[in-house]
Amino acid sequence: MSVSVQQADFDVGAEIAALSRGYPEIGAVASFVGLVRNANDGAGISAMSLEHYPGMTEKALEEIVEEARSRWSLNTVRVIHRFGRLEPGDNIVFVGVGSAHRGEAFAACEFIMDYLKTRAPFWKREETPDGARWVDARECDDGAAARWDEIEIRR
Amino acid sequence: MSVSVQQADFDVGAEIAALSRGYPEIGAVASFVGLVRNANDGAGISAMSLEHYPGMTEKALEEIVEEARSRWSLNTVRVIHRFGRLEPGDNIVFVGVGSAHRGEAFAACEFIMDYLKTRAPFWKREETPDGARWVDARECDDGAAARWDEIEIRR
Amino acid sequence: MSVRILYFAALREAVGRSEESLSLPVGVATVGELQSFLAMRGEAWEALRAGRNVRAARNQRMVKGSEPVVSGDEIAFFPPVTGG
Amino acid sequence: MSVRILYFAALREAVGRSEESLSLPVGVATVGELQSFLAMRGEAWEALRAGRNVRAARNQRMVKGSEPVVSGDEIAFFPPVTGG
Repeated sequence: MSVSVQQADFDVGAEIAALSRGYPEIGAVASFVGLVRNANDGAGISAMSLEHYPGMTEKALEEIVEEARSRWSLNTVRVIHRFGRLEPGDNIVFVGVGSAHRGEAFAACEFIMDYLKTRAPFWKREETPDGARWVDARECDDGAAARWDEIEIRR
Repeated sequence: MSVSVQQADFDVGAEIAALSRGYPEIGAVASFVGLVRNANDGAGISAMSLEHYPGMTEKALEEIVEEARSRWSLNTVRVIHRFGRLEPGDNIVFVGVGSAHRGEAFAACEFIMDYLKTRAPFWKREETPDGARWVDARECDDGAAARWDEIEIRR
Repeated sequence: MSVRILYFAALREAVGRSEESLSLPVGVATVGELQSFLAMRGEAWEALRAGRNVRAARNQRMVKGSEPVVSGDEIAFFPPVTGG
Repeated sequence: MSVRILYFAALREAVGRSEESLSLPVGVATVGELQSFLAMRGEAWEALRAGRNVRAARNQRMVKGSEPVVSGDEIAFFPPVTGG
């Protein structure tokens, strides 16, 4: 079960430990945790809600993981993305990758985050002092995902 | 205390949680765990010993962290490296970086690992079925560190 | 047979519904043509007009406007995604 | 005053000691010259010869052979590092 879409929080330490348990050939686990920030675009954020597209979300994440596995030699991959109401400091997303060597683990972990940011159907709605607002997509996220189309695979 | 050199194991989940606790402006925590593999260069590894240069080790790691902080906008950085006798599956090294945005967290985390691999005075001695042997440095590690001299800073 | 249409996030709020079923109108053979058809329903639907920043999925996979649409499909329209 | 010299890992095993104190010999003004001086001590010390893969630190910072050495320094010789 490499992909989970859930309302509940996750245990980062347990997830990272699980990525290498039973795989003594793994020498590298790269991981990423995305958190709710208390400010965005100059406004204070008291909370946010994450809407998603049930069904498509899981498929999109699984396709991104498959794409990463086709590009790099990976032993284990785990993606968890939360939805619902979250407050500053709360975990939003976890991506972890286990591989023999660090170059592949780092590249695959960042690749999955970059693709997730542009391809996984989640939408953030922030609560600010001026009311709630939908977060606009950032152009730099498109750029971050697009660079993998050209980049030489790092090993 | 951003750098530790120690014989004891570390708690990955607690370290990652500590990287964002009290910093509600952090939206991204990238981290890396290096583990003892059960094989290297075609030989089975039953255990390894990590020798280091007490005093210089801490200084070298602190300089690498400072260099990362000068290149990217980082809130928190944590580096832990173990020494002594370790077995396959054991943790060797932890690097964690907290930043507002993921691009800087990923870049700084990988930079610190690449520099650590060529500049921090640790030496691995592996126990194999044919006896103990010192691990040879990998040329690709020099290459991994050198690419940061030229690479455009990713944000 | 008809198509099921889903709307998400700001687009869902703009059009005032999260889903509907629709018999494919004559002349609508692609996702882009379906979007243009919906955009002509009135003021609330202008968010779907060409040039607006709208993404689409057919049967839960992101597609371009040129993607064919047939009866039985699940078509979704939504803004650029902002998760992660 | 003298210099303190440390040896690590395979180099420590090759020369059979982990540290020593040495009065700086006449004509030794750099880390590289110190290394060459030590390399001439005999067979066990050949691992320090020019061309061997030896790294050096002066007062706990990695340096090149051209780095000056003065009395009171802590000089270390070791193989390329393999931690991480």
